[in-house]
Amino acid sequence: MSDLKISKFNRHHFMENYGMLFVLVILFIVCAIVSPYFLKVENLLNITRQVSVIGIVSIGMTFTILTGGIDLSVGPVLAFSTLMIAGFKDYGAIPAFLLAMAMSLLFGLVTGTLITKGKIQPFIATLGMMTTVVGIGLTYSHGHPIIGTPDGLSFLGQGKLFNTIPVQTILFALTALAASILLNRTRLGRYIYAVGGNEEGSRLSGIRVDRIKTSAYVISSGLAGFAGIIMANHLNVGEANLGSGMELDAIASVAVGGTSLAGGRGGVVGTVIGVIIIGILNNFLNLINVPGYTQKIVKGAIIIIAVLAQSMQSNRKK
Amino acid sequence: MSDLKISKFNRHHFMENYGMLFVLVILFIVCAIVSPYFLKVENLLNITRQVSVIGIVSIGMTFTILTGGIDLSVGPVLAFSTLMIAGFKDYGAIPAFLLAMAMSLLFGLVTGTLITKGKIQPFIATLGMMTTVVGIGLTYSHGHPIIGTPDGLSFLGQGKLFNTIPVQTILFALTALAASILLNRTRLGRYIYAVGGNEEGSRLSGIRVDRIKTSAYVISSGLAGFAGIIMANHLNVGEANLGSGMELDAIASVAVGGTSLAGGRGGVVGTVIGVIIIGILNNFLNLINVPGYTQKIVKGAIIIIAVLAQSMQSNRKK
Amino acid sequence: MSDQTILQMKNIEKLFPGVKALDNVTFSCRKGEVHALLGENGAGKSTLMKVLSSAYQPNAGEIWFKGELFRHTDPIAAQKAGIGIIYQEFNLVPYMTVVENIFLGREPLMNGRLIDYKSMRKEAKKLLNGLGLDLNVNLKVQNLSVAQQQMIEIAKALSMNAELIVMDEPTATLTDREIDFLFGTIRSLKESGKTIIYISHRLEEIFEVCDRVTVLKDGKTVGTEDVSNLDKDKMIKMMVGRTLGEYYPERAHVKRGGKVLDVRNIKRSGVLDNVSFEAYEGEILGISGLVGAGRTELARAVFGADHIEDGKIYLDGDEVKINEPLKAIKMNIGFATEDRKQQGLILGLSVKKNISLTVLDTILKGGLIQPKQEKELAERYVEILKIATPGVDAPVSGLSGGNQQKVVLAKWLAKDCKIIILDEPTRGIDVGAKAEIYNLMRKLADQGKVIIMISSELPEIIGVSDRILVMHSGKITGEFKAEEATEEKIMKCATGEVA
Amino acid sequence: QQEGDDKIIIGLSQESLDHPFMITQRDQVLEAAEAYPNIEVIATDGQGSVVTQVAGIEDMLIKGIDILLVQAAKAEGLKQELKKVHEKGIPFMFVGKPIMGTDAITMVSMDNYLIGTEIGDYVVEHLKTKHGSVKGNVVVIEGIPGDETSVNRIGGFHEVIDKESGIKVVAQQPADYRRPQAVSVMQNVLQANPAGTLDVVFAANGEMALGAVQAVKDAGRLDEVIIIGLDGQQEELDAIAAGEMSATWTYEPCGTQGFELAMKILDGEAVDKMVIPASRKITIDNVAGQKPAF
Ligand SMILES: Nc1ncnc2c1ncn2[C@@H]1O[C@H](COP(=O)(O)OP(=O)(O)OP(=O)(O)O)[C@@H](O)[C@H]1O
Ligand SMILES: Nc1ncnc2c1ncn2[C@@H]1O[C@H](COP(=O)(O)OP(=O)(O)OP(=O)(O)O)[C@@H](O)[C@H]1O
Ligand SMILES: [Mg+2]
Ligand SMILES: [Mg+2]
Repeated sequence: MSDLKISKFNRHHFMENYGMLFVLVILFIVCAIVSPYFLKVENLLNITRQVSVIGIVSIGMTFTILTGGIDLSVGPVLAFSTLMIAGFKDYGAIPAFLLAMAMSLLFGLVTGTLITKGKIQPFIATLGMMTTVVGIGLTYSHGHPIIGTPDGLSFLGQGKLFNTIPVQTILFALTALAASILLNRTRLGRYIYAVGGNEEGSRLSGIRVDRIKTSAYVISSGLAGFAGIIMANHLNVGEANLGSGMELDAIASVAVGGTSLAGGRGGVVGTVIGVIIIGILNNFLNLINVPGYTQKIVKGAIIIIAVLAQSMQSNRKK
Repeated sequence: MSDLKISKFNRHHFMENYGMLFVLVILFIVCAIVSPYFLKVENLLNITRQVSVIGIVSIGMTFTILTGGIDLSVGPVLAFSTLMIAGFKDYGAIPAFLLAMAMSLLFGLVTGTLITKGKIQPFIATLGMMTTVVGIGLTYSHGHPIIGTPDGLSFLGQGKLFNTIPVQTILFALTALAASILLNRTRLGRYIYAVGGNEEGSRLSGIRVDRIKTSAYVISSGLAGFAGIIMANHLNVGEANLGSGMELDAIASVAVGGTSLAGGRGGVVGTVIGVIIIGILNNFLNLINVPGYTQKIVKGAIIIIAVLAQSMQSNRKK
Repeated sequence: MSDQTILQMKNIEKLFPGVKALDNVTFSCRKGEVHALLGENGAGKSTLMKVLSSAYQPNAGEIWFKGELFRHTDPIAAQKAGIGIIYQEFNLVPYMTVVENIFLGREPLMNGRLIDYKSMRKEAKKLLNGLGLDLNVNLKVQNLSVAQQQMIEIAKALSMNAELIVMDEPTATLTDREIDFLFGTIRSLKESGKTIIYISHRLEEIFEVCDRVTVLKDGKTVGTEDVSNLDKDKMIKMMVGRTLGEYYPERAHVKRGGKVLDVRNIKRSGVLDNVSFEAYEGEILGISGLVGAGRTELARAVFGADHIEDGKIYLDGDEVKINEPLKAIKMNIGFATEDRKQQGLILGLSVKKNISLTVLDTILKGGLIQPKQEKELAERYVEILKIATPGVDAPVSGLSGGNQQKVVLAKWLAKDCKIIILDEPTRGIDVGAKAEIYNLMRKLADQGKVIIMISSELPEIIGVSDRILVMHSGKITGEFKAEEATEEKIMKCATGEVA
Repeated sequence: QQEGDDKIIIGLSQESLDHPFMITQRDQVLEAAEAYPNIEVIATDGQGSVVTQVAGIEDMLIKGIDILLVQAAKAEGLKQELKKVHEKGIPFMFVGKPIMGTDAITMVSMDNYLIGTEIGDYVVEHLKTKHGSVKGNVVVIEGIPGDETSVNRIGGFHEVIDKESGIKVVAQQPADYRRPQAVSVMQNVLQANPAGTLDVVFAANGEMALGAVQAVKDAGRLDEVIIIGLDGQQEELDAIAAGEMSATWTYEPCGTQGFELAMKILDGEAVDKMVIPASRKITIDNVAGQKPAF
């Protein structure tokens, strides 16, 4: 009987982690059958490129959501980072890069501090930051786009390894790998899960809850800033409104990837799958020329259906 | 000692409910001093009119937030309601009104069902609904505004009582009153608090949690739809995007009004105060002609400061 | 007492993923009796009661109540049918008032629409007075102590006027005075013809109030007996399948060592009033007292979980500032909280990850957690404490209350603390496990550790401790050597009769 | 595929589809294409984000298009992608919103800045007639702060009126292109500027102009100020006919012209580098019989 218990348990464990992978595979097969263009290598590489920026932002979002929070300010932080890269291009690649990262991390620190020391709910703190950072960006740029990026950074946005694999894709993969190790194999990662699961319990276990939560926001902002650097170099421009709407896309990806918005459960692998599902869907709807309004309906429905499927699955155990 | 405890308790209770009223009064005084136009009766009446639509939406939002949920779909539902009013104007005032309300309530029912039966987290369910409903609205209207509203309804948006008090203001006040009675004096209202405070405990106390939660989303959607009817009659138009961004404004108002996003604590009085604070702020920024970029910074900062002030206050008790 | 059967649960089966919590359980009650339901942790008692109240739907079986087949729908149907239940876990709404909580789901209405607060308050006051509780009914529940909350739960169940009342470990958080009131209430309920199902791990209580006993083991019914035919040993044998030898471990052979912890005049307004005490190497220091005496607050203050306004703490003679739990843990102080779900465990994480949480630094290599070492660590403690779990990767939320408590203990054992504070370490734990935990505490003390045990069970305090402190309203009002302590003496200090 | 080589695919990449302007543009292109059985139009919707728009273009390239029509969103951000399109040898052109400095074969678009200056001239003229000399108080309602369209429309306007020392901009406030916001902003501005002190309201789009009309009408101050919009949507025309709005300039979606130019390019004909259709200035004098821009 004991054996039975364990095998059942593991199956459940498996489904929790890989259920969405199954959805992804199905979606992949359907797309491949319906559209002759879908399986072209170039198209598949394109998809990985297209999801890279939002993917990196979503990985950052995963951290804050795992702590039981949320980060609505990722879009503006990303946009601000593009402004820094474009605005300081004349100072050279490395200074511009460092400045963009430093500002992003700083925004994350402010957000984290508001949440932990100021005891403001993450939704509200980051909502406030969202508006504020857009305002700062607009003030800095006088509302105009800033054209051009530093020499020597453009490979981040435009480069291709062996002339085929986009550098963006590689950066996304590396970010996912690093985040996954961080979450699963380090203390910080474990503590992020613990804090998201039970804050008071974590505190009484000797975890500096405030520091862990702040770290999550710093990571989230930092990755948004990094994504902004990539985007600026891809588009060759910095603009204060570039990231608008990105927070909801990122949150949707994280949720579709099976991370619970209540915190404490989920992970980066899920988020990557969620991002790719949404990316494939966008690509597919374009390939089969579905009109814009309908795309909205389909996307809204898909988010609901994907999450519904997960919840059905985890309810079967009851 | 027992007496001491009670008096302490009451002071805290008072601050919890009226702390934001204090902020409102301060803001009011500052505005009155800085701008000579602020205190004009007409201006004050204008403010009450301007906040009516977002106020009614925020009251609805209060219900979902009290259950521990959130409703991101209020903007699209409101917009869809304007489309119904404008699109069915030829069928007469009452049919158009009923249809707009019926569709809104239906959306709420779908959302509530997804959340309760589908066990989807409210953020995600309503995020999906948000996109879907905009898509449906755009499809219905082919993306164009529909001009005109039914004869006989325009007083809802444009009428004035005794030629001074806007009907919108009165509708807002009545909605607040009704919501307050509903929340504080009826079983449904108390159950909304109970479910938000302890869902499992409520269920075991015999509360039909699913039904209560669904009711909250139906109320939220219904009030968004009602607000949409008012707006359509005010602007004489229906449009699929009229409500965009409204969800965040409403959530900010609810939070500034002291309702906890974690559910179970807060109320309509706070929300009304929150709405008015933000309304006065908008009015004031216009009156003293603060430039657009700066407005964003100020608004973001004010949300943070207001909520920070609350959290400071409630932390003092610890 | 009539022989009329009021409740019959037949062939009940309940499956959870990987666990058959109830396996063909049959259980019946007579009208007007107090029927004890006993069993080890995880035997399925709470689950059976949740099936009865329709909080869970059984996978098989039927329930007959008052001669009718009872259709399982939802808790409200059970309530309406006349089944009231006090659940093992708290089910109050923290932000609502006492009166609202008592009548939650059954508020009286005026004119059929609005809630009638006035009569609700009147009724609530009456109920609470009947339980010996003098409390402002407009207080929010979150401001009450755990014990007060338990009393509210009891009041709530009583207010339902149910014919059958289930009490799932109602006394676990209570001290003797409240327990006396509760037993008085139980007896008068019984006199008025109500039936009560009573679950407790405190066997003395069974003899005091119960008529019959049904024992569950591993989700199966062992049997039903009249209490008059049983003694404690027989009862234990039914529960664990064997007799237990000495329940409490032998006292220390080792003489206590030097002073390790010295707490001087710590103060926290409203809860701690100039408390001083010390603790020595190799001793088990018991802290007894009535509900709300401030024992938990004292432990939290020493552990750095709450801010203290005044006073000093010395460790091995040096003054230390402990302003957060991490500091305490670094100084080798561990604290197993009384409320395991809210404070002791991360319910969403696995058994393994809960155990390793305080000792991650010992299984790091190059900054990375070593999965193999982590697993071994967890498995070691699962074995030492005999934690019943499908595996160390199973979520801790699926474990029974007692096994969850063992995981909390495992966490602090893994940390190898010098001072371990245990707040109600055996609350809700079955006799077998209790004896194991006592033995473990003794073993740790013999190894030279300092064990501080807060407990509301007088026999336990007297049976296990080497030295006993008694608290009353934020002050220490008595200190006894184990040999001198009696229940009477302790109670006198606990009620503040002697200072 | 079996249609063979004579099948021509035209790609239309739009920044978004949630505005009548874009929708009309798309409809114009689709409608014009109906006359040609061998032409297929695929359209992608950037949903307001340049990233999505870029992805849409990539997806169309995968399917293989013969020419690309672009309505640019966050204009500068598209440049890089368009360079790639050019490198692939696929001709592209702009409809509706140009970007300078690309390899576009042509662009057919209204010029926001230019229209802004025309409106400025109109305002100067109006104030001169009203007060005898060029003086007066002007209110400007912006779109989304920082949005390029709004910045250009208002920039052109400022270029003209800033030269006139008698003209004072008493309020310049954002209303995010939205009508409800514009009503509130205008009401508040009316409060800060008592009756008799305002002369002109210029809103950076039609929706906001209509919101301003609503607020001014509610305040009973229609006699005092003239309201000017920029878009030329149906309701603006109605408002002008009703005497509530003074003027509007049409902002044509250029879908039809765009399609015609695309056909010429595909036929190998030479086309102008830049085509700027005239904006129709609509006032009470010519409103009768005018078609809305979208
Ligand atoms: N919600 C649940 N999900 C999964 N397993 C559960 C759940 N609730 C109970 N169980 C399992 O069912 C079994 C019986 O648990 P139950 O809580 O009924 O025991 P109990 O006799 O009340 O124990 P205790 O004395 O510790 O309270 C245990 O093995 C437990 O792990
Ligand atoms: N969160 C709280 N807010 C306000 N007062 C509290 C709170 N928690 C406890 N108290 C009060 O502090 C005092 C001490 O409570 P504490 O829980 O420490 O008692 P205890 O002796 O540990 O009792 P037990 O653990 O048996 O409930 C009581 O008067 C209690 O009402
Ligand atoms: Mg139990
Ligand atoms: Mg305690």
